[in-house]
Amino acid sequence: MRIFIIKRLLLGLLVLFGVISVTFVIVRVIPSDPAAQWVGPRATIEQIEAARVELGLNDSFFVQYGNFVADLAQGDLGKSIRTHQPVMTELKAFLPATLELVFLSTFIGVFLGLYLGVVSARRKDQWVDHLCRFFSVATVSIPAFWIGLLLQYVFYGTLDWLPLGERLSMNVKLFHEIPDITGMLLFDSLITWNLVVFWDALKHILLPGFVMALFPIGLVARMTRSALLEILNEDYIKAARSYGLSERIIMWSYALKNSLGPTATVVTLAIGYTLVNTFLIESIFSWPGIGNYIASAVVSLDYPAIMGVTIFSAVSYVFLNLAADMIIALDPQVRT
Amino acid sequence: MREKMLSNVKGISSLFTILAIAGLLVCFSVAAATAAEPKVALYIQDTEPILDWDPSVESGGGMLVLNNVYETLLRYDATQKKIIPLLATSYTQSNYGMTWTFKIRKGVRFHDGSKLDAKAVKFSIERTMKLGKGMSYIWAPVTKITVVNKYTVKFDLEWPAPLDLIATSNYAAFIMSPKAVKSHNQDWLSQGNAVGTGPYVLQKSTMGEEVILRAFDDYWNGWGEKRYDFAVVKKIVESSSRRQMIEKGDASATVYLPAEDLDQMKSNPNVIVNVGPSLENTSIMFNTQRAPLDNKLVRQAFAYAFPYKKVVKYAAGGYAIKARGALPAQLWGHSKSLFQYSQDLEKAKQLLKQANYSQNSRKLLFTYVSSMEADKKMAEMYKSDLAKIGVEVELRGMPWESMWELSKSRKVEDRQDIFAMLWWPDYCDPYSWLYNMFHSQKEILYNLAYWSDPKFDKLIDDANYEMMFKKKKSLALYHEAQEMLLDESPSIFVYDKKNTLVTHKSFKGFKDNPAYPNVVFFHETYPE
Amino acid sequence: MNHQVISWNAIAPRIKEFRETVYLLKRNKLTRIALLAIYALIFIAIFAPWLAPHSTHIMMDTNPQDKLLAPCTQYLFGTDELGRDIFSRVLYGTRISLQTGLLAVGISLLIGVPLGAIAGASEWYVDEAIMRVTDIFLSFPGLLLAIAIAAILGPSLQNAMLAISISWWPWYTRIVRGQAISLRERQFVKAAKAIGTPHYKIIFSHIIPNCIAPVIVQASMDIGGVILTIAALSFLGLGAQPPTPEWGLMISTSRTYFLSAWWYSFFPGMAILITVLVFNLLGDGLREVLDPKTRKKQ
Amino acid sequence: MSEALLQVSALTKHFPITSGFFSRPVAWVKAVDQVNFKVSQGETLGIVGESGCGKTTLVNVLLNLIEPTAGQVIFDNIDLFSCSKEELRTLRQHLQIVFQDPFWSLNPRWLIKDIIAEPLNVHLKLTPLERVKRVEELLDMVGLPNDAVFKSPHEFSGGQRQRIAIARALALNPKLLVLDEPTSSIDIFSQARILELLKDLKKSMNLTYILISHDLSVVHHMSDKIMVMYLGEVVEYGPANDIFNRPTHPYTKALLNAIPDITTESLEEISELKGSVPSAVNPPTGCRFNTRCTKAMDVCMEKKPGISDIGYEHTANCHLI
Repeated sequence: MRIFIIKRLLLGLLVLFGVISVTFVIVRVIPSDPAAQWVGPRATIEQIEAARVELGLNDSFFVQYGNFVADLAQGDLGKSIRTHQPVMTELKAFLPATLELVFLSTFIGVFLGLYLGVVSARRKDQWVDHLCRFFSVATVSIPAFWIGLLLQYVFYGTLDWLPLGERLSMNVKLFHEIPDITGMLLFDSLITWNLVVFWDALKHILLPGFVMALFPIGLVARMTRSALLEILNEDYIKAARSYGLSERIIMWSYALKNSLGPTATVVTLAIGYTLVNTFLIESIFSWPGIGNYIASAVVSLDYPAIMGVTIFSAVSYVFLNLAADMIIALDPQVRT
Repeated sequence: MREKMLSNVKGISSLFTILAIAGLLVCFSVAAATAAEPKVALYIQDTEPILDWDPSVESGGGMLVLNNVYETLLRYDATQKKIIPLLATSYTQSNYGMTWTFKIRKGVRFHDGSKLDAKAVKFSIERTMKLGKGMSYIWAPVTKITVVNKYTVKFDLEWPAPLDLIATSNYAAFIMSPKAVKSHNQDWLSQGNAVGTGPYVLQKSTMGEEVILRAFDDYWNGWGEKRYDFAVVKKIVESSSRRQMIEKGDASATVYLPAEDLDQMKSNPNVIVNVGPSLENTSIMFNTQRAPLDNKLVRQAFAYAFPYKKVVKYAAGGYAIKARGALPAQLWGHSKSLFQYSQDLEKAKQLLKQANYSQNSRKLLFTYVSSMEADKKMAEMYKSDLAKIGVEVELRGMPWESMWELSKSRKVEDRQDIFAMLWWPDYCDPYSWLYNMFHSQKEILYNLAYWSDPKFDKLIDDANYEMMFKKKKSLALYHEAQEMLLDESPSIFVYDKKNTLVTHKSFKGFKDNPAYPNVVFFHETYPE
Repeated sequence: MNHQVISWNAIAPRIKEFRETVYLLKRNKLTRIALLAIYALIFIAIFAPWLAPHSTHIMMDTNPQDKLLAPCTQYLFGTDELGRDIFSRVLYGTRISLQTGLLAVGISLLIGVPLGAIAGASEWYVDEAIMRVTDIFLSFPGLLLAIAIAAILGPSLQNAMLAISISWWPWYTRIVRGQAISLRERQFVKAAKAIGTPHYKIIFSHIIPNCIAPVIVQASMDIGGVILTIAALSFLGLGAQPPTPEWGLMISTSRTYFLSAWWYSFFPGMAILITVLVFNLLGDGLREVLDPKTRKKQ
Repeated sequence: MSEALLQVSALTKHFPITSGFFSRPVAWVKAVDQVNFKVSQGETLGIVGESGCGKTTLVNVLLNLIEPTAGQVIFDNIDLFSCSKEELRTLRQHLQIVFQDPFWSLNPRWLIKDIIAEPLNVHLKLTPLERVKRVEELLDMVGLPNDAVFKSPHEFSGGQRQRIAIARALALNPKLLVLDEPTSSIDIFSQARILELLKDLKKSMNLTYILISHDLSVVHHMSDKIMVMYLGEVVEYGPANDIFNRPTHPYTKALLNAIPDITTESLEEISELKGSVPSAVNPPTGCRFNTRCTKAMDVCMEKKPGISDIGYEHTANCHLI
């Protein structure tokens, strides 16, 4: 098992190295002048030339690549062309907000999805099943950015129940002490028992969290349903039925447990998707996370920032894959 | 098994009870907090509040924030067209505009407690010049800065330049505390620190997201009875979000709302739509180096094909005035008697025929900044009108950076044919405007019509020289230069934008100053 | 036996199989509705120019004095910011979305399926090489690719499609490889090898046709996914360029007018939702029908 | 009958069991170990053994579907493992196989005409008409109607499919046909008919067969020679009738005992085979059969038995002899 993990890790590293190299090449191929961007609008030719030297853009391709990889090995992703701040520092600052959102939406997605899937499977081919299936397919078909705008209009503009965006309201941000342990506000405020902050943060995360949860809900529900239907045909379930166990117990404790393997794989897939979805959703909800960061970076072609986020998401993807592999490997049904 | 599930249900319901109680507690505590709450002004805009906190470097979107934290020697009131004293109480020029002497205001303190004096001014300007970043080039004429006495500073210039205007620049002219800057490393300011003399102190800055400013109690100009204790500047990308927030009173001021929203908001008693002139104008640059637009007749035809009225009315939503010449109406050098094109498709067709323009030549590439809705609409309208005279155009919305990069491609064939350009002044001076856009350049920077005409160059060079001495002659020369541009038509001058800043009714005291576009001087404002 | 008879007889069982599949698909109510909807979409896509009530000014004729009119009898879905009929544009958008969706999935299939089959049916080192490249492309956010392509070639619908295809094929490679590995051990593959059938022929005539069922299921769902992604790219300004009536671009533009003209974003949004939905439902139905475990014998 | 069409010498196939990071082999599955035999033109060699005894691996190696660890296979005077790819391809025309499972040995997505024509397409350049003719001819040979050509495999029963598989194998007039358990997964009624068909075909086409089966009665019925395999090794080899009437190795005896309706006096003392074939990963030392042999002696645990000739080309590997 350990060897399996090490092997997968090394393969992951290989893939990462590939991603890094490809990213680097792409960025160099793209016609753009980082130096001109570095000095900002209205710069003079002399200023651009000076920046070119400062950024090492006059070095040969391979020297630049070498420097890039060497810096990367030390955790240095270079400086953002827009803000002139180290990309690493900025990523660190924006990461917790994104993680909080991703975790919450995955959490919502898995629970609602499992529930829907189970209900569907129990009432296969009844109208409840049709409804659940329709709903779960609909959730993966909705353009998230569109539903985000609509929900904002309904819940903020019309009903005024929930805030429009951001993580905290201005008053709370200015006049309350904000706990900062992990950077994930819900978690931090809960363990420091700071209910004002917790409540405020919860209200703010509900809308974006729900919008991002839509996709995982549908994905998990569909997966759970089909996995359950397969399992419910197995002999041991039939045996359990013949013992007179109630349908509910059979479903929740026998069948569901055994469908968790495929579901876990889907969940890791969903997390990956959600992570990419933040690129669209965060800017709509003014959520100060990675997605918002890259959205601005894209608009201004801030390549170090784009590369930083790319490498970050590649790392996450590799780890998610590793996790999925390990879950599958740990699943006694799969391991033979 | 069933028991276990029941206990789960119990657990869930008790969790709900706890949550409900917690919610109540929160409501109480929030209610208690609102009683003695300090006042907060929230300004929301569509881009980052600031990119680089170093006032010598920043030239992006940080004008608003920096002007509240730092101050310049002088400020330009573009509506009155006059210079008002700020950190300098008075100034004199001599030696044909080659020597400038500023009297520095006494009793001004920086945020770190140190006092403003002539040395601080010398230090700040020299630092900006030495770093050579951002808009530091505005100081290019300055050869020497001398501290005459504690509150007098003298600038020696290499060539005559309007140093008073330069000192009002919205970037690169800020005065900072030498004590604070010297006691830290060079990156300290960039990392999000600020020590100026302005009415607000930097409290917290989240890069790219928001800036929180706190009122500076020791501000030299004092405070009125009512004031904003905090000023927050935030990025909210979606215009619909910004509108909803301002209409609900969750925000105090915002900018760049679409014209349709502005029209609707005018009838909303809770918000005030402040419409004022600006120094920004929109123009369209033709690729004069490449067929078919290397032909003056074709360019003129294109200028006649442009739907000026429709663009002003629908693309800019009426929040603009049709341009007359290259310079906006608010800028010195503008002339009311210049020729003005208007749409005439018949004439355009005739000119094309005269130029032997072949109907089925290649599609022309029209680039515009993708985030600018007005430019997009303008492009679509122009495309549909050009189609009427038999010209096919391909539109391409791009980020400014890529669009600019494309326009600077080595090969002329790779460049765009038509380029939508928004321009605003470094400081309120016609020369830098015309120089940047139309003066011959060895390397392309902003002359994106690739226009090069020694006669034109000489005209504006002379006009600039005469400006310090014979303003009338200078004005005439600028007029002539612009007439020349209109005739040659390397570019279409479309409209002067109007500034539209929307404020909530509780946000009082805002005065628009086009020299500092979309800047709110929070010191002037107060809550009601 | 004349030639015509031969070819007809050869096709007949395929048609029979297809009919059977369609019959099984139609037995499920949801899938039947989805199928009907897809027929309708295809019909709209083909006949958009005849169906659109204002075909002259859907693409580029601007008519700004009629801007942002609410839905009425003349403009069923209202008008956009330049006075163009949104109904006509949505109809034309069907054509664009279906075309790009099918093409992008098609290109991905063309790259992904053979690679997967080759990886699954070849020696371990070929397999490893292909799969590592696949992994690299999989862990690469498609967005960056789109940005890069947009930056190099200029943003356009075609380039967005290209970017999506480039980031999409690895999924098919994975699916097909898994299938191919199990097929490799099948006796008919061994038989073909024993006969002396060349390796490439085995891959293309034995392995690929037999792992196509899960690929079809995936592809039918991916058409929806691709349409959604193209819309997202257009939303970010990396896809279709104005005045193309592409749904994502329409939604993106409509953001600005969201509060003054709800219909502008509503109808293109619904169009995307419905299109993606029916392709997903079709995929779901196909999965049940094509899965040998659940395929019911007549 | 003296010229050897197929000569197999010291054929060995070991599969590695890997472990650890660098995939070091920690053990070997000795699927085929030092197997020697030869098949003459026109002869039928039956190979018998329980499942897991290495028959399938042997077939795979014989047809060069996998490479052997050691040893030599000479077919028609050409070494199968050192010849060029081109030679191998032409060789394959003469060396065909019929697989055990007729459900998976035919590509389910192909029509019968394409399945049968596949070898023709690979090796011969025929006009479409010639091809159709040949396919019909072959169908006729295996007793299937002409209209089968445009059907899919799933429209046929197991026995019919096996006929199709045979027709495909015969398409190129092979010299040697390997029959890998041709009847084990079809119904009993069809089994007999298939075997009859195979017998007839052999006669009419002068074929050479290698018949592999776990069923000694099938093999006896068909073969001239029989080779009994156990755990990758040959334990007994000899003329069919001789093996059947005079089994020497306890394992052969046990296999014979498993056939109902057969009583040979020499089998009396042998009870049924108990347990299953031990793992080939670490086969028992000494005689590999010692774990299941009722007559196992001490020497069987330590020493590998050598080949003992019992006469009439009959050999056995057992310490008892």
